[in-house]
Amino acid sequence: MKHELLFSGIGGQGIMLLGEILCNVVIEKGYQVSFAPFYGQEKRGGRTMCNVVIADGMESPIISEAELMLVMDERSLKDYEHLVAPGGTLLLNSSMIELEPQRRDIKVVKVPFYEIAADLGNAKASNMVALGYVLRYLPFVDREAVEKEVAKTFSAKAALVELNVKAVKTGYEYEEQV
Amino acid sequence: MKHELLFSGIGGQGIMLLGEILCNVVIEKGYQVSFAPFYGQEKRGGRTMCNVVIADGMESPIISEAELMLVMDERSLKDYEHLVAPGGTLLLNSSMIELEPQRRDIKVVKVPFYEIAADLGNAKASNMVALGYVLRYLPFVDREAVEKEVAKTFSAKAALVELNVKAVKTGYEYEEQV
Amino acid sequence: MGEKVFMQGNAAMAESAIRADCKFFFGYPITPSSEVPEYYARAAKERPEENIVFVQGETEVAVFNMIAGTAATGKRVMTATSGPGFSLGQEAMSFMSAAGLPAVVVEVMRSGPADGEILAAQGDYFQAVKGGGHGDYRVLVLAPYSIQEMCELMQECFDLAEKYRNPVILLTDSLLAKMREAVELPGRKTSRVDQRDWTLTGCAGREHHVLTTCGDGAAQWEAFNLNLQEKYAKIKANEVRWQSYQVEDADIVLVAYGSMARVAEGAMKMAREEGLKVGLIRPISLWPFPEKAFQGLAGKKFLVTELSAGQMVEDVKLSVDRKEDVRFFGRLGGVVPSPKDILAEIRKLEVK
Amino acid sequence: MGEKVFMQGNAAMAESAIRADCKFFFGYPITPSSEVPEYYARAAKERPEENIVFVQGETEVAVFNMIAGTAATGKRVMTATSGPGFSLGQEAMSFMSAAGLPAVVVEVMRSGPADGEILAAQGDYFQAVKGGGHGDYRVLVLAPYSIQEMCELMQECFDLAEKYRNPVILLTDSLLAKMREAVELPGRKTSRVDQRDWTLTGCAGREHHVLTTCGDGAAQWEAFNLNLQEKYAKIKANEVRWQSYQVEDADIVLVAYGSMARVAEGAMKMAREEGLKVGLIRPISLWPFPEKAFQGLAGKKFLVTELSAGQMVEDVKLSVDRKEDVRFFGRLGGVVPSPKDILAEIRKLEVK
Amino acid sequence: MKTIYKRPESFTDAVTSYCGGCGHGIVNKLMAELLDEMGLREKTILVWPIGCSVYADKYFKADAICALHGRAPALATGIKRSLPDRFVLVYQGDGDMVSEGMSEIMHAAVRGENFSVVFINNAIYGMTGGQMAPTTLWGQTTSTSPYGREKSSSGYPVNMAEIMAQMPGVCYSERVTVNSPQRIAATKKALKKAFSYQFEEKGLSFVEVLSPCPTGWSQKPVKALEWLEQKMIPIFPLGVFKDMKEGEGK
Amino acid sequence: MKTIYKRPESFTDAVTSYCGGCGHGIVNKLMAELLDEMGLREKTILVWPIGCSVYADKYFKADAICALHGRAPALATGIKRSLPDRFVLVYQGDGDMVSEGMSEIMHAAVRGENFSVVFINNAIYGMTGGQMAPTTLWGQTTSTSPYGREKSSSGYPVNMAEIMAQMPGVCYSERVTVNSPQRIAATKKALKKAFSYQFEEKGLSFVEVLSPCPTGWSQKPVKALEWLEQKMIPIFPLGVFKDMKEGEGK
Amino acid sequence: MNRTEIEFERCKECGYCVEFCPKEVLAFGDKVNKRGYYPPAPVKQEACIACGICARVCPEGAIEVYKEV
Amino acid sequence: MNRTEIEFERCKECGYCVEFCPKEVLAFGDKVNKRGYYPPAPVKQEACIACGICARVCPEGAIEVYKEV
Ligand SMILES: Cc1ncc(C[n+]2csc(CCOP(=O)(O)OP(=O)(O)O)c2C)c(N)n1
Ligand SMILES: Cc1ncc(C[n+]2csc(CCOP(=O)(O)OP(=O)(O)O)c2C)c(N)n1
Ligand code: SF4
Ligand code: SF4
Ligand code: SF4
Ligand code: SF4
Repeated sequence: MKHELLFSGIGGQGIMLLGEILCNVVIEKGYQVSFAPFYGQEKRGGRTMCNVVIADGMESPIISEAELMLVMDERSLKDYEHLVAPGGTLLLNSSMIELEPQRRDIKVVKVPFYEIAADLGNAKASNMVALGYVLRYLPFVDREAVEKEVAKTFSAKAALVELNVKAVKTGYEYEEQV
Repeated sequence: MKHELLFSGIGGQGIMLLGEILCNVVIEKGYQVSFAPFYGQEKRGGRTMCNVVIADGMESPIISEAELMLVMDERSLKDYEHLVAPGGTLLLNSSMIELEPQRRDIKVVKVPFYEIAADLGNAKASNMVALGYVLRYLPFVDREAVEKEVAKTFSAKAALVELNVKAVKTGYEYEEQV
Repeated sequence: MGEKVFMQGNAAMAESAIRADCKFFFGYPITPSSEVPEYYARAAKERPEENIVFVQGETEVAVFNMIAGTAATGKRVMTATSGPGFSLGQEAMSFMSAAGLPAVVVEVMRSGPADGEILAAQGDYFQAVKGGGHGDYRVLVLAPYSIQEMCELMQECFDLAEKYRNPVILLTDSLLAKMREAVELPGRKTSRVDQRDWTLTGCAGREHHVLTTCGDGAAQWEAFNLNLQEKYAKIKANEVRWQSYQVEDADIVLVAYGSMARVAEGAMKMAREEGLKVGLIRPISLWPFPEKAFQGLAGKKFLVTELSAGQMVEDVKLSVDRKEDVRFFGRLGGVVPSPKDILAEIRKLEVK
Repeated sequence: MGEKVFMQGNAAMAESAIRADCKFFFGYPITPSSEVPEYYARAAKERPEENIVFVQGETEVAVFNMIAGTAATGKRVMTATSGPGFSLGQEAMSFMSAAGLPAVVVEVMRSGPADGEILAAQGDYFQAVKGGGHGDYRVLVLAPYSIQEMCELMQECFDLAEKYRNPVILLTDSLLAKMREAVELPGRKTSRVDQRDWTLTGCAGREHHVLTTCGDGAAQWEAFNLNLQEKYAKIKANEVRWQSYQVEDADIVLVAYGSMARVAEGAMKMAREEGLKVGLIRPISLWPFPEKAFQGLAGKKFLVTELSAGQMVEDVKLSVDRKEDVRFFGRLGGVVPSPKDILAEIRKLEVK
Repeated sequence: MKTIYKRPESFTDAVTSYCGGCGHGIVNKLMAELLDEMGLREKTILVWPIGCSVYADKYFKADAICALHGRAPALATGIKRSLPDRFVLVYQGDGDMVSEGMSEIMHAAVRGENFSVVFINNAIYGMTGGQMAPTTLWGQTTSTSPYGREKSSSGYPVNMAEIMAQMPGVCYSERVTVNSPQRIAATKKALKKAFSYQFEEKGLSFVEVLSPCPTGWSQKPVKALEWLEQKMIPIFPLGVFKDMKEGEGK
Repeated sequence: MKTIYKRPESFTDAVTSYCGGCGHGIVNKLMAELLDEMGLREKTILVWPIGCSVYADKYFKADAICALHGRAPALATGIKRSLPDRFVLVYQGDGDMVSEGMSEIMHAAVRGENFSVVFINNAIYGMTGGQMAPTTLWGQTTSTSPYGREKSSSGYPVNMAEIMAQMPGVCYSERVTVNSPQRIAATKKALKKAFSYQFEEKGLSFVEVLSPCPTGWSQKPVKALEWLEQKMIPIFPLGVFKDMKEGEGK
Repeated sequence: MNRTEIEFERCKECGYCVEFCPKEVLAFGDKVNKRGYYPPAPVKQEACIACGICARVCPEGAIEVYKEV
Repeated sequence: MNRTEIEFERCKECGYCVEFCPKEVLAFGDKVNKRGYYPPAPVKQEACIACGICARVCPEGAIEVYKEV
C-alpha cells in the first residue's frame, strides 16, 4: 500500500494542521507515514503546502504524483495541478478559486469550504471542513479517530472543539450542489 | 650567477634592515633580487630571518643552501646551521653566541658585532657592523653604494648617519683577533 | 521495538541529543533549524532534574565560540544552524578542530547562496565536507536520510566527537528537519569517554591544562599540524559509513545522501519495477567519504543526484575507477525532484 | 620596460589596485596582509587628488559587507585579509556572488588552522576555491607566483569582477606578500565596463534598481540559481589560466601554484641540470581550475606540491587521465621547502 | 473632491508580505510619504534587513539593497562612503540590529556615519517564528523563552535609543511608537528630522519605533496596540534622547 | 631576611614575549599576585585573547584557553555556564574587545554573565604592528592613521568603561592605569574587587586598564608612561563608573 | 459626501481603521479576498468627516480618503 | 643590607625600576643578555630601603626585594 497526498493553501488557512491531524491518526494504525511541509518566508499569507505519504514501509517523502490533492487558493492550483496523478482527484476550494484547472485526465471536485465553514459560524474552520471532505477519499482512515484527534487538538477551548468537530463532520457529509 | 644568503637574529637587532639595504643596492646593478623575510608573532625579541637571492633571472626566493649565513643569536644558529652550503661561510655574532656550530664542512667566522658597535658608541649599530662585514664576502656589491644607502636610510638624523656609516666601514675593515 | 512517536526532525534531534547527555545548547534562531533551540528552551524549563542549559547567543559567531567554551570544560554541547549562520561559524570550526574541542553542530541546509530560500537544498556540502574555514582541518560529517537515522546519528555524533576530540557536523536539510515521521527514540547514553586529562576545570590536584592554537614558530606549528593530520588519518581509517542497495547486478548506481537518498531509493524501486537494473550507494559519513563503497564497481554507470549544482559529485569522481562513468542530476533553489523525476533521468542514461 | 622598483608584495598589490582605479579600500588588520590597508591609509592622505577612501572596519564581517556596499554603487573596491578574517567573510562572499557584486578580495594565506602561524601556507585553497560560504556559488581565484605577476593579476581581478559581476579573490601567501623584489609597476587602467544598468545610485531619470538575494519560492529561486550557474559556466569556459613549462618531454610533471610554483620551478631547473625530465604546470586561475592544462599528458607522473596537507591535489586528480598517476608532497605549519627538498621528492619518484 | 490621503507615489503597487496589523507596514508607509514630501525618492538608497521586512524592496520605487542579517549598517557604510550626497536610509529589526548586528550599529555610531537608521523594535523575532530578541521583555513568552524571559539566563532588555544617544557619533536619537493616530504622526515627525539631519551632515540619526507584531505576540492587532502601551513603553520610554544642535555635527 | 617582593607562585618560569616596558606585563603580574593572595589559582580558568598577550597562557600555572580574536567573552560564556562555581577571568585588548569583539562584550554585559573582564586599553593594535584601534586618540598616528586619527573618517575614541557602566548586567566598572607605583597599587585594588564580585554572583565585573605600548607608540617606555598621563587620561578619565551595592546583583 | 476607499485585495483585516475611526464609519464585511481576509467597508459613509485617520493608521496603505469640497 | 635581585635574563631594559626607585639604587649596566637587552643592576645597594617599588613596577617580574631584619 502506498498513498501520496498533497494539501496546499495560504499561510493562516490551517492546511498544515489538517495534514498533521490526518497523519497523527493514520500513524496509530501502524502505517509508515511521512508529513513533509513546505512554506515561504512570510509568516502569514505566504505559500504553505505539504506532501503526505502513507505506506507500509519507508518511502520517499516527496511524492511523484498525488492520488488526492486539495488546493485552497489559486496560486496553489497553478503551482501543483501538474502533480495530480492521472485519474487522481483534485479538490478545489471554490470559495477562493475562480480559475479553471487545465488537466482533463483528472477528477476535479469543487467545494466552497469557506462558505460551509461560515455557515457553521466561523470561516476559519474551513480547514476542518476540508479535512472532513478529504476523508471521503481515504477509506482506510477512521473518521471517529479523526474527530477525537481534532477534539484533542483544540482541547484548550470547548467552543473550538465543538466547532471544529462539527466542521469535520459537515465536510464529510457535505452534499455537492451540482 | 646566483647567490643565496641567509641572515638571522632576534627582533630588534635590525637584521631585516641589513638585508633590505643590501638588496636595495644590488638591485641597482640590474640583478634580480628577492628578499624574503620571516618572523614570529612577537613584536620584539622574537625570531627574525631573511632569505636573500641575487641572480640574473627569476629564482626561487627560498634558498636551497646559503653560501653565506649570518646568525646573530644562538637560537638562529640552532635553527639554520644545517642550511649553510658545504664549503659556505657561517658568520657568528660572538657577542651573543657561546654555542659551537656542529658542522665541519663549512667555514665558521666569529665576530663580536655588539662589542665592535659598542666601541663605536652604540651597540644598536651592530647590524650595520655586520652589514659591513658581510660585504667582504660579496665582491659584486659596491661598498660605497651601500654606505650611501645607509646614509639615506638614517637621513632623518645626522648623528645616526654618521654612526651607521662608520659602523659599516668598521665592520668591513674589522681585523679578527685570532 | 519501543513505542513510536510522530515527531519532527528538528525535535527528534534535540530529544536524542538530550538523551545522549548533551545538556548544553547554545543557538541562534534560523529557519529551518529553529525548532532545535526551541525544544531545548522548553526542556530546560520543563525538565529541571536534567540540568539542561539553553542560551540564545547574540550571533552565530558568538554561539560557535560558546559551544567551544563548554566543550573545553568536558561537557557535551551542541548548536544547530543553517547555511548563513554556518558560514559565520567557520572560523570557530577551524578553531575547534585545531584545539580538539568535541562540540557537535547540526547544520540544516536550506537553499543558498546568500539569504536564499528556506527550502531544502544540499548546497553546503563543500562547506561542511571540504571545510569552509581556513587551514588544513577536518570535521566529521554525518548525513541521515530518515528521522530514525537522524536520531541515531545524532547520538553517534557525540561519541565520535569525544573519541577524536574533534567537532562533528550532523548535516541535514530543510526537508528532513521539518518533516515528521514515526520514530522510535533512542535510549539514554551514559557511557562517556573520560576527558579529564585535557579539559579546563580549574587545576586543583593536577598540572594546569592549556588549550591554544597559536603557533610558535614553523617547526612547532608543523608538528602541531602533523598531529592533527594523524588524528584525521585515524578518523579516515575508522569512521567511514555508507549503505549500498542492490549494487551487485546494477547497470546504473545512483549515489545520493540525506533526503535525496530517500527520494533516490524511491526511484530505484520504481526502476526495478520496470526491470531496470538500478542500485544505490548512500554515503552516510560525508567526511570521511566512503571511497570504499565504490570498489569493485568498475564498468557501472553512476548517477549522482544532489539538491545542488554538483558538489558531492567531485568526491564520487575521486572514488570511482573512471570518472567518465559519473553523471550528475541536480535541482536547485529548494526544488526537490520526485522519484519519478529521477526515474526519468535514469531512463535518459539507459537510452545512451 | 619602465623603471623597476624594489617593492614588497603587499605594497605592490595596493599600488596596482589604485592604478586599476580601485579608490575604495575597507580592511581589518591581520598579519600578513596589513601592509595593504596601511598603504591605502597613506595614499588616502598623500594623494588627495586621487580621492582615495580608506576605512578600517570593526571586523572582517563588517568589512566584507562594506565592500559589498561600495561595489553596489559601481565603484571599484577591495579588501585584504588572511585566513581567520577570510573565514569571517564567507557569508558575505556567498552574498556577493549571488547579488552580483564585483568586489575584489586579497587573501594572503598564513598557516592555519585557527589562529595558527603568520608564516606562509596554502591551506586555504579549499576555502577559496570550493567556497567556504554556503550554497552553490563560485568565486574566481587567481594566484600569482611573483610580485610582478601579482601586480598584473591584481589589476585583472577588477576587470574580471566587473565583466562577470562577481567577486574575485587574489590568493597569495605570506611568502609572496611579505617578500620584496624588483617590479615594474603596471600602468593606470582607465577603461571600465559600464555598470550603470544595475548599480545603486539613486533612481533619478531611470527605473529604480533593486539588489536582493532573498528567494521568493522554489521556482523563482531555482531560476535565480540557474542564472548564477550560467554566469559560472561562462567564467569556466573563458577564464582558465595557467602556464606549462617543459611538459612535452617530461616524465614527471610538477604541479604547483603561487609561491610553491616559484620553488618548484627552481626544483625543475635543478632536476633538468641533473638530466631528469621534469616539467611544471602552474595553475594561475584556481577557479576555474585549468583542467585543460592536463590534456594530452596521459602516461606522465604528476607531483603536486603544496604548502598544505593536500588540497589542490584533488582538482589535479579530477583533471588528469588516471588519478593513480598523481603524487603529493606538502609541508605544513609555515615550513616552505626549498628547491632542493622538492628535488629530493622527485628523485624518490624516479626510483620507483 | 479634495484628496485627504492617497497612497504615496513612492510606493509600488505590490501588496506587502506583512501580517495584518504589523507595525512594519505603518512605518514603511510613513517612509514612503516622506520620500514623496521631501522629494528624496530619486536620490535615495534604501538598505533593508533580513526579517519580516525582507521583501520591502518590492514596495518602494527607489534604489534598494537587502543586506545580510545584521549587516545593514556596514553595507550602508560602503554605500554612503562611495556616494556621500545620496540619501542612505537603513532599516533594521531588533533581532537584526540588537542581536546579530550589535557590532555593526555600534561602530556605525562610533564612526558617526552620516546616514539615517530606522529601528523597528517589536520585542521579538518576527520572520523566524517568534523567538526571543534582546529587546524581549522580562516574562515575555517567546518560542525560545517559552516560560518568559528570565534575567538569570537571558539578561536585560536592551535600550538602543539610550545607548545610541550616548555615542558621540550619533546626532539624533528618539524613541517613538505607532499605536495610535497621534503617535503615528509623532513618528513621522521624528523620521523627518532624522532624514533632514543627514543633509546637514551631522552624523548618524536614529529613530527607534516600538512596533506591534500581532503574530509574534499571538494577539489580535488591536490588542497588540494595547499591550505595546502597557508593557513595552514602561521599559522603553518614548522621547528624544539626543538632538544635536546646529553646528554641532561632524 | 624578610621578603618584600617575590615573583608570584602562580607564575611559571617562562619569560614573557612582551616588549620592554609593556603594560601587559605589569597587569599580568598583578593578576598572578591576586591568584596567589586570593587562593584562586586552582579554581581559575583564564581566557586569553589574540593580541600581544596571546602567549600569556604560558606564564600562568592555571587552566587557560586562548580565544579567537574578539571572542573571549563568548568562549567564557560557554565555560562559565558549564562551571558556574569556577573563577573565570577574561582578558582582552582594545582591538580584541572594542573592534573585533564589540558584539561579544556588549552581549556578555546584556546577559550579565558572571565573570570578570580585564580590558587592556593601549590605544593601538600591538601585535599586528601598530594599527589604529577604536580607542586610538584623535591625532594619534598609527600605521593605519599615518597622519593621525581623524574624526571625519574614523569617528570617536570609544570609552568602554562608561559604556559598560550603563549596561544593567554589569556590576562593576572602573578605569585604572599602571603608569606609576601608586596607580599600579590602585589597579590591583580594582582587580581584587572585580574578582571578588564574581563570587558574590553580581554579574559582569569590568576593569579597564590604560596601558603603555612603547613599541606601538614608538616611544621609550618611561616616555610612554608620560604620554599616557598627558594624552590618554584626559580622554579616558580614571575612576569608578559603577559599583553595584550589596544585594543588587543578579 | 466624503469618500473612504478601501482597496479590497490589499486589506489584511487588522481592524485599525475600524478601531480608530472617530465616527464609526467602518465595519467588517463578510466577503473574503484572495489572501483569505475579510476587509471592512464603510457602513456609514455619510458620517465620514474625512479626517483621514483610517488611512493614516492602515498598515497596508489600502485606504484613500477624499473630501467633498 | 637590603637586597634587590634583578634576574638578568628576564629583564627587558624598560627602565621603570631605575625611574621609580626613590633612592637611585639602580642604574643601567653594560652587559647584554640573551635577548639583546642591557639590564640595570644595583649600584647603591646600601641606599635601598626595601620599599619594593622596583619590583612592583617591573613588567617582567624580574625583581625580588629582601629586607634585612
Ligand atoms: C546569519 C543569519 N542568522 C540567522 C538568520 C535568520 N533570521 C532571519 S530574520 C531573523 C530575525 C528577525 O527578527 P527581527 O530582526 O527582529 O525582525 P522582524 O522579523 O521582527 O521584523 C533571523 C534570526 C539569517 N537570515 N541569517
Ligand atoms: C579574525 C582575526 N582578525 C584579525 C586578526 C589579527 N590580529 C591579531 S591580534 C589583533 C589586534 C591586537 O590588538 P589589541 O587587541 O589591541 O591587543 P594588543 O596586541 O595591543 O595587546 C589583530 C587585529 C586575527 N588574529 N583574527
Ligand atoms: S511576524 Fe510580526 S513583524 Fe513579522 S510581519 Fe507578522 S506581525 Fe509583522
Ligand atoms: S607591541 Fe605594545 S602591547 Fe605589544 S608587547 Fe609590545 S609594548 Fe606590549
Ligand atoms: S487598517 Fe487597512 S489593513 Fe487594517 S482592516 Fe483597515 S483597511 Fe484593512
Ligand atoms: S623594570 Fe624589570 S624589565 Fe624593566 S629594566 Fe627594571 S628589571 Fe628590567
